[in-house]
Amino acid sequence: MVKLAVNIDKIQLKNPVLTASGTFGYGKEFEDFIDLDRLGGYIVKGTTLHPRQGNDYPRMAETPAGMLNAVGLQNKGVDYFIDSIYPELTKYNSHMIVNLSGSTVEDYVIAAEKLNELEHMPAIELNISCPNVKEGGMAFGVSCAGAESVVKAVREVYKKTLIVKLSPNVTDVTEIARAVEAAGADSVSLINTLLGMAVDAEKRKPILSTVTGGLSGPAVKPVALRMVWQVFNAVKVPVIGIGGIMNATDAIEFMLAGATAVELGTANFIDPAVTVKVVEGIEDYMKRHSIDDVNDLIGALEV
Amino acid sequence: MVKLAVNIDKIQLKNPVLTASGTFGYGKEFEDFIDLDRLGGYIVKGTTLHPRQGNDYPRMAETPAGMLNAVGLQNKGVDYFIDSIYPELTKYNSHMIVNLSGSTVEDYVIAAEKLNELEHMPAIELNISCPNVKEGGMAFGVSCAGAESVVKAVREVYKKTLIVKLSPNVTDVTEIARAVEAAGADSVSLINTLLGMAVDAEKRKPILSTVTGGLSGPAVKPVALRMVWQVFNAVKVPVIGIGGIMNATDAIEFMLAGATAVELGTANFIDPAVTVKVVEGIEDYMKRHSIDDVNDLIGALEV
Amino acid sequence: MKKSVKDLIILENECLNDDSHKIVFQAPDVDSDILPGQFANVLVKDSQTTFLRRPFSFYDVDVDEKSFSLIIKKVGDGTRKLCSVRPGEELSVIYPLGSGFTTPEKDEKVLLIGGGSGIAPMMLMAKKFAPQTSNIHILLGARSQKDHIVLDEFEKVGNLLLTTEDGSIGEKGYVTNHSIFKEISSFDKIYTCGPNPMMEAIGKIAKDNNIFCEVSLENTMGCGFGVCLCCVTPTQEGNKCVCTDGPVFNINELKW
Amino acid sequence: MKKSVKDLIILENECLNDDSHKIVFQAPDVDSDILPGQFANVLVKDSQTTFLRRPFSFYDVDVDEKSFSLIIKKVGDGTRKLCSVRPGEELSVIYPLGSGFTTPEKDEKVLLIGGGSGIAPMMLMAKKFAPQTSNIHILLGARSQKDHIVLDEFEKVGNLLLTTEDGSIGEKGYVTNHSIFKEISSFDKIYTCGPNPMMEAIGKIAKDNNIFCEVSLENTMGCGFGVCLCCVTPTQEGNKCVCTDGPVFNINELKW
Ligand SMILES: Cc1cc2nc3c(=O)[nH]c(=O)nc-3n(C[C@H](O)[C@H](O)[C@H](O)COP(=O)(O)OP(=O)(O)OC[C@H]3O[C@@H](n4cnc5c(N)ncnc54)[C@H](O)[C@@H]3O)c2cc1C
Ligand SMILES: Cc1cc2nc3c(=O)[nH]c(=O)nc-3n(C[C@H](O)[C@H](O)[C@H](O)COP(=O)(O)OP(=O)(O)OC[C@H]3O[C@@H](n4cnc5c(N)ncnc54)[C@H](O)[C@@H]3O)c2cc1C
Ligand SMILES: Cc1cc2nc3c(=O)[nH]c(=O)nc-3n(C[C@H](O)[C@H](O)[C@H](O)COP(=O)(O)O)c2cc1C
Ligand SMILES: Cc1cc2nc3c(=O)[nH]c(=O)nc-3n(C[C@H](O)[C@H](O)[C@H](O)COP(=O)(O)O)c2cc1C
Ligand code: FES
Ligand code: FES
Repeated sequence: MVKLAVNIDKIQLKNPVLTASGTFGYGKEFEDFIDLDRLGGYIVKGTTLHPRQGNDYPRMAETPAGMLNAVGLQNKGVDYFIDSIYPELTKYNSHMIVNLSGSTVEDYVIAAEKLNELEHMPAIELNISCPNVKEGGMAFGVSCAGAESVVKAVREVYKKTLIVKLSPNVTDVTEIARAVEAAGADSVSLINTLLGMAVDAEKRKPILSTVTGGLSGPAVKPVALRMVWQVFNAVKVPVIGIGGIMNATDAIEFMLAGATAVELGTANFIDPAVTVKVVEGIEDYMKRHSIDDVNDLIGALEV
Repeated sequence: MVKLAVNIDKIQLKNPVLTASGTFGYGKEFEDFIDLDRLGGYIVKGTTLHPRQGNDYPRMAETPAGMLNAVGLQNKGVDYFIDSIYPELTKYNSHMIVNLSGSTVEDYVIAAEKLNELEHMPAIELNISCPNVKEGGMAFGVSCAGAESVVKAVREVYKKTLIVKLSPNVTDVTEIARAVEAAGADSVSLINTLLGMAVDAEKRKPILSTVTGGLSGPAVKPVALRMVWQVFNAVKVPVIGIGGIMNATDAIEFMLAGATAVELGTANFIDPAVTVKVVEGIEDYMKRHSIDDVNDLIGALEV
Repeated sequence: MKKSVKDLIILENECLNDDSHKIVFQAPDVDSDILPGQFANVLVKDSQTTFLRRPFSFYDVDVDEKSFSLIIKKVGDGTRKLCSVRPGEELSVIYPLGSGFTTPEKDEKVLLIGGGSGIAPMMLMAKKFAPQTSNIHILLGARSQKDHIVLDEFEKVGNLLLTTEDGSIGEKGYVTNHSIFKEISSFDKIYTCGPNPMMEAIGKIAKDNNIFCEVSLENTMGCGFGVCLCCVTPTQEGNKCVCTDGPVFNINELKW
Repeated sequence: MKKSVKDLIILENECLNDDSHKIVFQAPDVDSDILPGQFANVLVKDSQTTFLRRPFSFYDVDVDEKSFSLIIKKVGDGTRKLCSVRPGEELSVIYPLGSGFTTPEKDEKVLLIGGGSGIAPMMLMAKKFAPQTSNIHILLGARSQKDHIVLDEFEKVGNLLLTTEDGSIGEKGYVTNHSIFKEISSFDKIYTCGPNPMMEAIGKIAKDNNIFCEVSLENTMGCGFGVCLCCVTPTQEGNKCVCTDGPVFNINELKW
């Protein structure tokens, strides 16, 4: 038997496969397709203090080997999550993690305080990198000062594992990573979506109602791998790799580049059973390469 | 007859289709495939003051809908270009433009002075965004101060049309665009490649000898379109759109987003006759949409 | 019936006209739970331009033969590619997805209106309820006679009415110009699927005449099963997902 | 012959063994200028994983029939896809590319050595010069008997020698273990194509014995016609492009 468990701060994940926020609903939408308990954990929908309607349709555009989205954090707010969703999710024993967004530092803090009380939720992922909302969101994630201010404030009230999700839309991602580590993050996850745009040449209009949106899928994988590698070499906290992971080989590439765990996003849309296949594929790879402990893959790239 | 001519500063291009540096050799390599005189112009290989051997093999990795390269500006230097290449190229009547790189401001300036003397070369494209060289290159292009310093210095000695090629590896591309415009650029072209990485999971090694390299091809098109649109709305000088353009529809999308002309790069590898097909495709589109003047497409996106 | 993602064998690919194909899938687990209006989300293999799945309404479900069929109209790279599939090949399908049309009562007079590729769910609707009622009227609109497909199939399951924009078959004009609308108040329920402008016009008539009306929307989809929130339509209760809250909506729910 | 990019009709796709196919292209403009060692760069259509073209050496050129053939070994998605092409379909090909092997003199004793997919250019080489000399020796190496393909074709054009790693046919061992190397100094010229370690070993022997030796490299390529500078190999005169300065190099040019 190969050992698949990895640690993110105080949390032990039974394997390195997580799901990316905004692509996995609340998890329960996948019940028909997979056994959620096979996953290392699942990160649910981006949640904000107050309910949000999100952006207007169209919110999606297909692009070469990827897609743009401009959902804009549609969700019913943190109280609704706590009262109506959370209790249902406690039946799964895989770790549930919520992704938290906000427009102001205060919003983040109030919501984080509430989430701190949830016994069966060992961590939050702080989204300081959403490119699809006018206020807050990415604005925090693209400067060291902005990132630091949110993370510091949330750290004060949130006592469990604090994962901070980084934006790729920056000149130097290692700067931001170091800033959030210094501000108290227990782990960093990256990348969120790359800011992009799609045009309908026939209609001479942007495809998205918001003109620009966030690019995800295999197209972004090279950029994501590079940033994971850079950040792995810049910080001490565990790195979670995200961006265009479609299969076990992709996941292993991220681990070799320094990721302790990975999140699968867009891949879930193409194959809702992909996460479990990736867990199995990592196991296969380890057997073929005679690797007993998945931790031996982390950052094992020979350069 | 539809009118295809566009102006970049003082230069009139017979149509908006150019080629991207580093993907079109010196042009003459395409003689068997196309009539170079059908193009709006062609931008030749990245040239530096001194000869460069470039990076070690492997310099290339295929990625989803794109490729990474780490050529590292292999070239025989500006004097060789002037003495041995330039005279041969004067036989074509399409505009020839050289792409100029450097490790120091001084290097840029000395080379630009030499290029200023070439009668049949109406412009240079200043590459301040090459991600594949250790010194200079992208370093200049990712800060306003760096970009400004090179452009100002070159502007002093280079009297013809000065196009500055921008890096997409920045937090805010409009800042850099404004800085180079203020420093005297007559036009900006974007994007150069996105910094990325590829890993061989089986060998547990990076694929490129340099670990990271520059991502190009359709994968980057959404990011490129977004940046062209942002820069078009930020500067007054003409914008040249680059990034993943594979056909006429893509070219038109860039023009609608604000590009006065476009450069085709990686597409030339897949189809060495693609540039002429794009010229024809733009003409077709204009006829179908009853557009007489291609200039009417520039920035015509209805938002 | 549980949702699943499966590789299904293609049993048949019948070309219906220049644009449209009927494709029959072997589906060992189909049962009679599948409702008209529900859809399948099909993966386009081996395409450089088609990354996401493509949704299609069930046209027919054969519980005995364990198969279902879709009608696919070629509008872009994905549908073109799907229409070239050969019997014996496999396609990955997620199904059944979405909500269905509500069931009309036995004695109700029902009008089914289909336009373009929106005719598909109307067939399953008519087939499901034909045994219970003789009062099904089916109105199909198209540009021209050659665009009207599977008419003989529709004739078997209801009273068939046609319009064409060029008058080459049926009444001339859009579906909403059809003379049946003169007696629209005699209908109890209208079900429709087709281009949005058509459905909006029908919705307006239904509202004006206080007739129950359900429409099936065709918003572009990221996932098809309620997790990406890309397919939303504004409703009286805020944005709702077309793929899970719909594709079928009562017109009173929508902001039309 | 001018280089061109063309959609060529596939005339034949012959499966040679589990891994390799011979694919015959109709090519109206082929002429006898095409040299052994030159290659064609083939576009893989309809693949989500294969973006760039794939280069293959000419295996045979039939100037009368206006066709050429390639031998393609399945090693990844691109080659797998190409091996599934059907006669009548078209593939986009850029050809002819690269430099060829130099022509041996009439009376010279020549050894052609092929390993793996590197056997392809050796066939064209042998065919071109077989009429002029009886002194062609062809040494082919593979893992096992089943990996040796088109042996009957090679027998027609020279004195065929074989090795296998498992000894199932020919001499046991690598090509460089073959007994012919005992008399290597009797050869005037060696031409080889195959895995780099094999070619390096051969190159060393050639150098030691002062024998003229050309090798054909298989670096991965971005363009195939000299514009991307991705396929370089270090030479005595600095980095050179395998696609235009090669793929054939004299071993003395290389830094081996
Ligand atoms: C619930 C549902 C049920 C459907 N049922 C059927 C059916 O039974 N039969 C059938 O033929 N089609 C049906 N469709 C539509 C079908 O999904 C699209 O035609 C298909 O996805 C287009 O794929 P493509 O790759 O060929 O086109 P693309 O290349 O993606 O697009 C081609 C053109 O069509 C437009 N387009 C694509 N999808 C849509 C859309 N959903 N709404 C508006 N414009 C669009 C694009 O903007 C573009 O201009 C249904 C859609 C939905 C959401
Ligand atoms: C000038 C030239 C002539 C060639 N002639 C022939 C020929 O006649 N017959 C033939 O079968 N093949 C030939 N090849 C090799 C052939 O081009 C590759 O096998 C093919 O490109 C692989 O494509 P793929 O998509 O199947 O594999 P990929 O999925 O791209 O790669 C699969 C595996 O093979 C490795 N690989 C791919 N290409 C190369 C390479 N060029 N060098 C080393 N490793 C590689 C990859 O690293 C990967 O591990 C030639 C190559 C060159 C450059
Ligand atoms: C439709 C959609 C919605 C998303 N919503 C969120 C979100 O609410 N919060 C967040 O941090 N990231 C969100 N993301 C980003 C993903 O979590 C992930 O970082 C990104 O998609 C890259 O991974 P991928 O290429 O595997 O999809 C969303 C992505 C998509 C495609
Ligand atoms: C192999 C290769 C070499 C390149 N060399 C240069 C260069 O020397 N100078 C430069 O400014 N850009 C260079 N580029 C970047 C391209 O000019 C272009 O900006 C980029 O590839 C994006 O366009 P594309 O997606 O159409 O290829 C190179 C790109 C490739 C793929
Ligand atoms: S398509 Fe993803 S939620 Fe409806
Ligand atoms: S493959 Fe592009 S230069 Fe050789």
